[in-house]
Amino acid sequence: MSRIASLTVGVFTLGLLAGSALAAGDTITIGIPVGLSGANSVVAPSVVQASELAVDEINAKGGILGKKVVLEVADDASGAAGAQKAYDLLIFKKKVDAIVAMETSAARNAGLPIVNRGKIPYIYTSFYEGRSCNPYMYINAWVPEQQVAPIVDYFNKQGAKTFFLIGSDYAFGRGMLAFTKEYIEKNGGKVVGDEYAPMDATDWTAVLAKVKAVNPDAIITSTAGGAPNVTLTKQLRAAGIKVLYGNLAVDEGTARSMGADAEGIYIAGSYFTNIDTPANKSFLAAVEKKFGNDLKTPNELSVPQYEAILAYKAAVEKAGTTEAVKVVPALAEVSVEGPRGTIAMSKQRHAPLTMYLGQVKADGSVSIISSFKDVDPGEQCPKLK
Amino acid sequence: MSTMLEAALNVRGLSSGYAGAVVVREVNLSIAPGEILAVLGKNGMGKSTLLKAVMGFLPKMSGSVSLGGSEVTRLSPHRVARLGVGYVAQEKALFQDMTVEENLRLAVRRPDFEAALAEVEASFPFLLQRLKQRAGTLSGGEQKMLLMARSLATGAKLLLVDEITEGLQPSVIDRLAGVIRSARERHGTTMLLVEQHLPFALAVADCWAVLDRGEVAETGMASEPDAGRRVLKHMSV
Amino acid sequence: MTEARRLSLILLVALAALVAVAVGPFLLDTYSVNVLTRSLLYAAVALTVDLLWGFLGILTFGQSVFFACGAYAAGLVFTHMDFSGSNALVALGLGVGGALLTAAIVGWLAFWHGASALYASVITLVLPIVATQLLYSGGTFTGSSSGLSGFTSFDLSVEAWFWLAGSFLVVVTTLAFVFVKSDAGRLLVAIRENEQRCKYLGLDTSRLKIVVYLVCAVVAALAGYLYAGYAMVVAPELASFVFGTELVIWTALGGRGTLLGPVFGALIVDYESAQLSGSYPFVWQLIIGVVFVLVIVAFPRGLLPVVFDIPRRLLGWLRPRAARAAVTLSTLDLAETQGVEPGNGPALAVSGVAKRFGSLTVLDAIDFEARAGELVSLVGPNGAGKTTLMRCIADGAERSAGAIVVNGYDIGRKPPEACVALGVGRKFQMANVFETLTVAECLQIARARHARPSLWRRARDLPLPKAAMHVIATTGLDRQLATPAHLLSHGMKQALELSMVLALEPRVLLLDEPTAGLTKTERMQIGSILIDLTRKQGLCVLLVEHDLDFVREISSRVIVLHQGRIVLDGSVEDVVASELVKQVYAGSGHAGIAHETASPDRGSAEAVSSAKREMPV
Amino acid sequence: MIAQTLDIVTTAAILYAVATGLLLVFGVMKIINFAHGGLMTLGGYAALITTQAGLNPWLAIPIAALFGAVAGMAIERLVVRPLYTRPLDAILATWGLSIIIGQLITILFGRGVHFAQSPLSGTLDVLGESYSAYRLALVGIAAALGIGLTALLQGTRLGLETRAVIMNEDLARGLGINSGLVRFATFTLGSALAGAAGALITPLSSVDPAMGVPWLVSAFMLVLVSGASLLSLLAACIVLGGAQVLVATHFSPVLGGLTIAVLAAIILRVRPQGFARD
Repeated sequence: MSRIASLTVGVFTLGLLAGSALAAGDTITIGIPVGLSGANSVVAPSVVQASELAVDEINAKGGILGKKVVLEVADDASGAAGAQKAYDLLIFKKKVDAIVAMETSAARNAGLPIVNRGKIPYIYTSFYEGRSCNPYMYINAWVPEQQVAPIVDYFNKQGAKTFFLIGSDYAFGRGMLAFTKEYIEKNGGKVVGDEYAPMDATDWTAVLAKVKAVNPDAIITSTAGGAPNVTLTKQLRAAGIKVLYGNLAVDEGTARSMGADAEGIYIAGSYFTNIDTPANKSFLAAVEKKFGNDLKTPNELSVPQYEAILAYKAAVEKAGTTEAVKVVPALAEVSVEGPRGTIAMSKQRHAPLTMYLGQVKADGSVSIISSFKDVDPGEQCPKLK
Repeated sequence: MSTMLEAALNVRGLSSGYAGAVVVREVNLSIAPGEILAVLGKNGMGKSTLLKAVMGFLPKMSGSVSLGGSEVTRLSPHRVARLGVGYVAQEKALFQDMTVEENLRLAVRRPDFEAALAEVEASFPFLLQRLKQRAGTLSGGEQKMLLMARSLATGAKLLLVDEITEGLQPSVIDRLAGVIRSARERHGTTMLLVEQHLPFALAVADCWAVLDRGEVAETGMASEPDAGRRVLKHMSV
Repeated sequence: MTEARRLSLILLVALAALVAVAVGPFLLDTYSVNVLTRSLLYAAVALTVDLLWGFLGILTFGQSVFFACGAYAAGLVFTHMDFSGSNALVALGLGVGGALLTAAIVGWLAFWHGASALYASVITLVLPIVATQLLYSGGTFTGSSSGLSGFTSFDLSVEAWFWLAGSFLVVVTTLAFVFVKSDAGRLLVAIRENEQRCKYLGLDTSRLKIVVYLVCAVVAALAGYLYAGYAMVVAPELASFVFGTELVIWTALGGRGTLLGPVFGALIVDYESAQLSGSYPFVWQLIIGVVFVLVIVAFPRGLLPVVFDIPRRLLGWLRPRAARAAVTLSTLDLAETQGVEPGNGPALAVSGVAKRFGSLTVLDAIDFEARAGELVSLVGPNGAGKTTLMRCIADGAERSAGAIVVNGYDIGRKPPEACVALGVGRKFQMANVFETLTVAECLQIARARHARPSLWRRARDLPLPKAAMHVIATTGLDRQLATPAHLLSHGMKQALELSMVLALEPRVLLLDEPTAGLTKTERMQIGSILIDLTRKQGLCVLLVEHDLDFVREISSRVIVLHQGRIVLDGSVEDVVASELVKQVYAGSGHAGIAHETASPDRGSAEAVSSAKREMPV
Repeated sequence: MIAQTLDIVTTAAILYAVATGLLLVFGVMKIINFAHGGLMTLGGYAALITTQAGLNPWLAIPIAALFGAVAGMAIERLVVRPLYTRPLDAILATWGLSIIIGQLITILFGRGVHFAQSPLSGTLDVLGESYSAYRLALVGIAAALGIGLTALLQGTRLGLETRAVIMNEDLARGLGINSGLVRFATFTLGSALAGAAGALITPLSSVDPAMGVPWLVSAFMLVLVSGASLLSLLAACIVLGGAQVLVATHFSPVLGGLTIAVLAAIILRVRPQGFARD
C-alpha cells in the first residue's frame, strides 16, 4: 500500500487513540430534557440536533477544560409529570453537570424544584411568558417585552388604530396578550377585543364572529403551538378576514407548512433562517453538513439551545470548574457569538436580543422587514442579579 | 314412540329452562307434516318455555329437536327460522314502531313480496289498506291478526304460535280459527299452538297435549268426544 | 381461622410492608426513591379507583380531579399565602373540603335512584374536563397551563417524603383491605352484583354509593396534598382526563377488585414508564395501549390474579381461597326483634290503585284489605296484572293512582328501601339473590338493615328471626352456608331468597310464584312454611300463584285478577265454584267449558281433525 | 344576526357529521365506541395521503371512509365482539384502541402537524354576509349524510333489519335475522362514517395524531342524549351546538367549550332518555 495511504491510516488511528484517550478521561455531561412526545415533539428533533452539533463542535476543539462533553436526552412528554421523571433521571441517575432545556412552562416549573435539590446550573432556551426566576436558572430566549414591540410598532406605522387579540387560554397565551394589550394602549392604539379559547380548541367560530363584528384594523394572536394556531389561521382565512395579522406563536417551519393560508402573516422573532450574518451562514452550513437529509430546519427554539450549550462551555472555562457555585454566577458574565448574534444573559438572568420582524411570503419563506438591535428583556427577575 | 322420521317437528327428551331452573322436563313430542298440535296447560307449566327452547332462544339442558328429519338442536334462532319455522311469541311479537308493511317485509324472506301480500289478502284483507300504518297503532285484535298474517305470509312450513288468542274477542278468535284451518288446507302448514283457550284449541287442532309442571301429562285427539273434559281437569280448579 | 387471627395476620403483612418502606431509601438509589415517592401516591389514588370500580362497579374517570383538588389546595395556599404550619393545615382543610364538596355534587348527579352505571361513568368523565378547563382559565391565580411552582413547602428530606408517601399508601391499603373483607365491605359487592335486591332488602344503595365515593375522594385529595408538598409544583394535567384514565388503566392491568393489583399496577407501570419512556416514548405508550386492550378483552380480572393462579395451578401450594364464612346461625330472641310494630287496622290496605303505561291500563280500581295472619292468594291468567300489583305495593313510585297503607302507614311515593322500613318484604318471581356470595353472606346482607355490619370485623354468628331460621332448617340451607349462591339448586335459591326476605322481619310478605319450577316436595315444604308464617308468626302474606291446588291447600282467601281488575275476592270454595273464574281460565270471554258446548266452529273442526294418528308420550 | 344563525347551523352540521357514526354503533350495539376519535384521526390522515397523492380533495372523503371501514371490521371481530355483554369494558377497550391508533400514526407520520388540501376555500355571500364556503358546504354534506343514512335505514333490507335489531333483537332473530351480522355491518358502517368525518374536518383543522380527541367527548355526549334516533341527534346537535355557539359568543369560548358536555349531563339527569321519544 502507498505511503500516503499508510500515513493517513496512521493519522486516523492516532486520532482514534486521542479520541478514546479523551473518552477515557472523565467527562462533562449535559442533560437535555425535551418534549420528545406530547406538544413539543414537533420541534424536539431540531432541538436535539442543535445540541448535538454544539457538543460535536466543542469536542472537536478538545472539549471543555479538556474534558469530553456528553449529552443525555430525556423525554419530558411536554408536561409536568413527564418532566419530573426526566429531571430525576438526569440529575439523580445520570448525574449531569448542567441542564439545558427547551420545554413548556409546565415542564420547566415541574423541573425547577428538582434542580434546586440537585443544585446544578440550568439554562432555559424556549421563549416564554416571562418572570420565571430561580437561583440556578438562566434564560436566553425572548420574553413578551422583546417580542411584542416590533409587530405593534409596525402595525401602528401601517396606520392600525384598533387591535383584536386572540389567544389560547393558557399561561403563554394570556401572558403574551396581557403585555401586548398594555403595550398597544401605551402607544395610543385601542384594543377592541381580546378572546381566549380553550387550549385544545380547534373551533374558532365564535371568536371569528366577534372579530367580524368589530372589524378591527389588526389582529394579533398568541395561541398554543401546532393545531390551535393552524386551525385559527385556516378558519380566519376561510372566514375571509383580510386585515393585518400578527402571529406571536407561529414559527418559520409551521408557517411554511401552512402554505397559502399563512401568506401575509407578520411574525417577530430573534431567529430566522435567512438572517444574513456570517455566524448564521456557517451555522446553517454546519448543520447541513452534519445531518444532511435528516436535517430538521433550525428555528427560534433550536438555535438558542445551540447557543446555550456554548454559553455553558464559556462559563465553565471562566470559572475553571463545573461546580455550580462558581459556574452559575459566571453564566451572567460570559457572552457567545451565535447565529442570533452576540448573546449575553446579563439582564436579570435574561438576555437582550436582536429582534426581527418578518412577513410570510406566498412560497412560505419569511422575508425580514426590519430588525431591532439588542431589545431589552425589561424587569424580569429584580430579586436575582 | 314415533316412527315417522319425516315428522315436521320431532322433540325428544327435551329439558330446558332459565338460570338453573328446569321448567320443561324430558318432553317428547312429534308432529306429522300438515298436522296441528295444541299444547295446553295452566300458566307457568312451561308451554312458552317449550317453544323458546325449540327455537333456540333457551339453552337445551338435554334432548334433541329435529325438523323434517334434520337436526337443529344446537342452531341459533335465526338459523332455525330460516329453515322455515315461523315463531309467534306471546308478547312483544311485533315491531310497534314499524309499519305493518315493514313488519311483513322483515319476516318474509322469499323474493316475491307480492305473493306474500296475496297470502295476507287471503287471510286478513283489511291489512292491505293499513300497510303504511304503525303496527303499534293497531288494536289488540288487529295486532294478533297481523301476527298470524305475518307468520303465514312467510310461507313457513312449521308455525310455533304462543297464545294467539290471549285477551281476544270471540269474533276475532273465530276468525283466527278459520284462517288457521284454511291456511293448513291450502299449504299443509304444520302448526304447534300453545293455548289456554280450550274451545279454540280443540276446534282447530288435530291433537292435543297437556303440559303439567313442564312434563307432558296427557295427550289425545281433538276428535275424541271426552277430549274437553280430559284437558279441563288439568286446566282449572 | 378465628377473627382475631385473621386481623392480626393482615396487620402483620401491613407491618412487613411498613418495614419495606422504612428500609427502601437505604437500598434504592436517590433516583428510584424520587420516582417511587410519586408512584406511591399515585398508587393510593389507583386504590380508590379500584374501590369504586372493582368493588362498587362504578367505572370512574374522574379520581384525578380529587387528587388535583388536594394538590392545588396546597399549591394555591403556599403560593398566595406563603408556607407556614397553620397555612399547611388551612390547605389540608381546603383540599379535603373541596374534594368532599365536589364529590357530593357529583354523587348527587350520578347516583340518584335509578341512574344507570353508564350515566355515572359519563358524569365522572365530564368532571375532569370541566376541572381542567377551570384550572386553565384561572390565569395567574391557578397558574393556568404552567401550574404553580416555586412555592416553599414542608422542609423534609427526600427519604422522609418516601417514608411519608409509603406509610400513607400502606395505611390506606390496609384499611381498605380490612374494610372490603369486613361485613360492611361485602355490601359493596352486593350492590355491584344486584342493586335491585339490595334496595328491596331495605338498603339505601344511593346513599351507600355516595358515602364510599366521598371517602375515596378524601383519600385521593390527601394523596394530592402530599404530592404537592413533595413535588412543590402543581399542574392542570393532575386533574386531566388523561391522568384519570391512566389510573383506570393501572387498575385494570393490576386487577380490579383485588386492591393489591391496582397498587402494584400503578407502582410498576409508573416506575417503568419513567425508565423506558425516555428511550422510546411512543413505543412505550403503544405497548401500554396494546397490553391494556388485551387485558380488558382476555383477562378482565387483571394480571395479579393470573400471576397468582399460575403457581396455584402448577404446584397447588397456594391453597385455593379458604372456604368462606364459618358463620353459625342462631335464633334471634324475641326481645331483640326489630320488625315494625303492627300498626292499628289492617296490615295491608289497597284502595283505588291503578297502573297505566301511557294509554295502556294494566291495573284499575284495585281495592282490598288484608289482616295480619291472613294468607291472600292472587290468581289470574297471564297479563292480569298480578306482578304489577306486587310492584306497586313494594315501591311507592310505581302506581299511577290510588293509595297503599302498610301497618297503618301510607307508603306515599317512597322508594323500595323505605317501603321495606314500613314492614314490606318482597320475594321476586325468579330467585333473586347475590349469585357470587355464599348463603351465609346473602343472609348477613339481608340482616344489614337491622344489625349494622362492622366496618372491620366479620361477624362469626348470625342471629336470624325465627321465621327465617324455620325456612333454613326445613330446607336444609343451614348445611350449605358456605356455598356460593350460584351453585344452589333452583329450589334452594328460592328458599334462600325467602329466608333473606324473612330476615327483614316483614309484616307484609309479597311472594311472586315462590313455587315456580320447584319439585313437588319442595312445593310442599314452602306450603307448610307459609302456613306456619301466617298462622303462628302472624304475618300477612300476599301470594301470586298459578297452581290452584297449591292455593287450595294453604290459602284462606283468594283474589282473582283478570285484565287488571278484581273479578272475585272470596274463599277458595267461592273461586272453585265460580263460573266466571272457569271462563277466565278456560278461555277468555268464551262461554262454556266442555267442547260440546264450545264454539260453533266445532263442526268444521271435526271435518279437519283426521282419523287416528299416533301421539308419542 | 345572520352570521350567528349561520354559525349555529354550520356548527350543528359539523357535530352531526361527527356524531352519526357513533350514534349508529351505540344504537345497535348499546356500546360506546371510544375508538371513534382514533378512527376520525385515521380518516384525517387518509385525507392527507389522498391530497398529497395529488388526487381530488373530494375523493379524500370516500377514501377515508374506506380506511375507517377496514379498521372497523378488524376492531369488531377482535375486540368489540367479546365485549357485547360488558358495555363498560367495551368503553375501556375502545379507548385503549384509540391510544394504539394514535401511537401507530405518530410512529408512522411523526407528531407533526400536517395539512390536507381543502376541497373548497374562500367565502360565499349569504344575504350580504360573506361566509366560509366550506362550512356552508358542510351543511349540505351533513344533510346528505343524514338523508342517505335515513334512506339506508328506511329503504333497504339491511336498514330494515338493523332497525329491527335496535328495537327488539330477540324478535328479529326469531324472524331469521342474523343479528351478529347486522352488528358487524353496523360497526363497519359506523367506523366508515368516523373516517369520513375525520376527512370532513381536516379543512377546518390540522391533521395531527390527536385531532380526533377533542371531538370525541362532544360526539359522545350528543349521542347519549339522542338515544338511537338520527332525528333526535339532529335536534341535539342544533340545540346543544347552538348553545355552544351562543355561550362562546356572548360569554366566553372557554365556557363554550364546556357547554355541550355539561348541558348534556344535566339533560340526562332530569330526563334520562334525553331527546329521544320515550
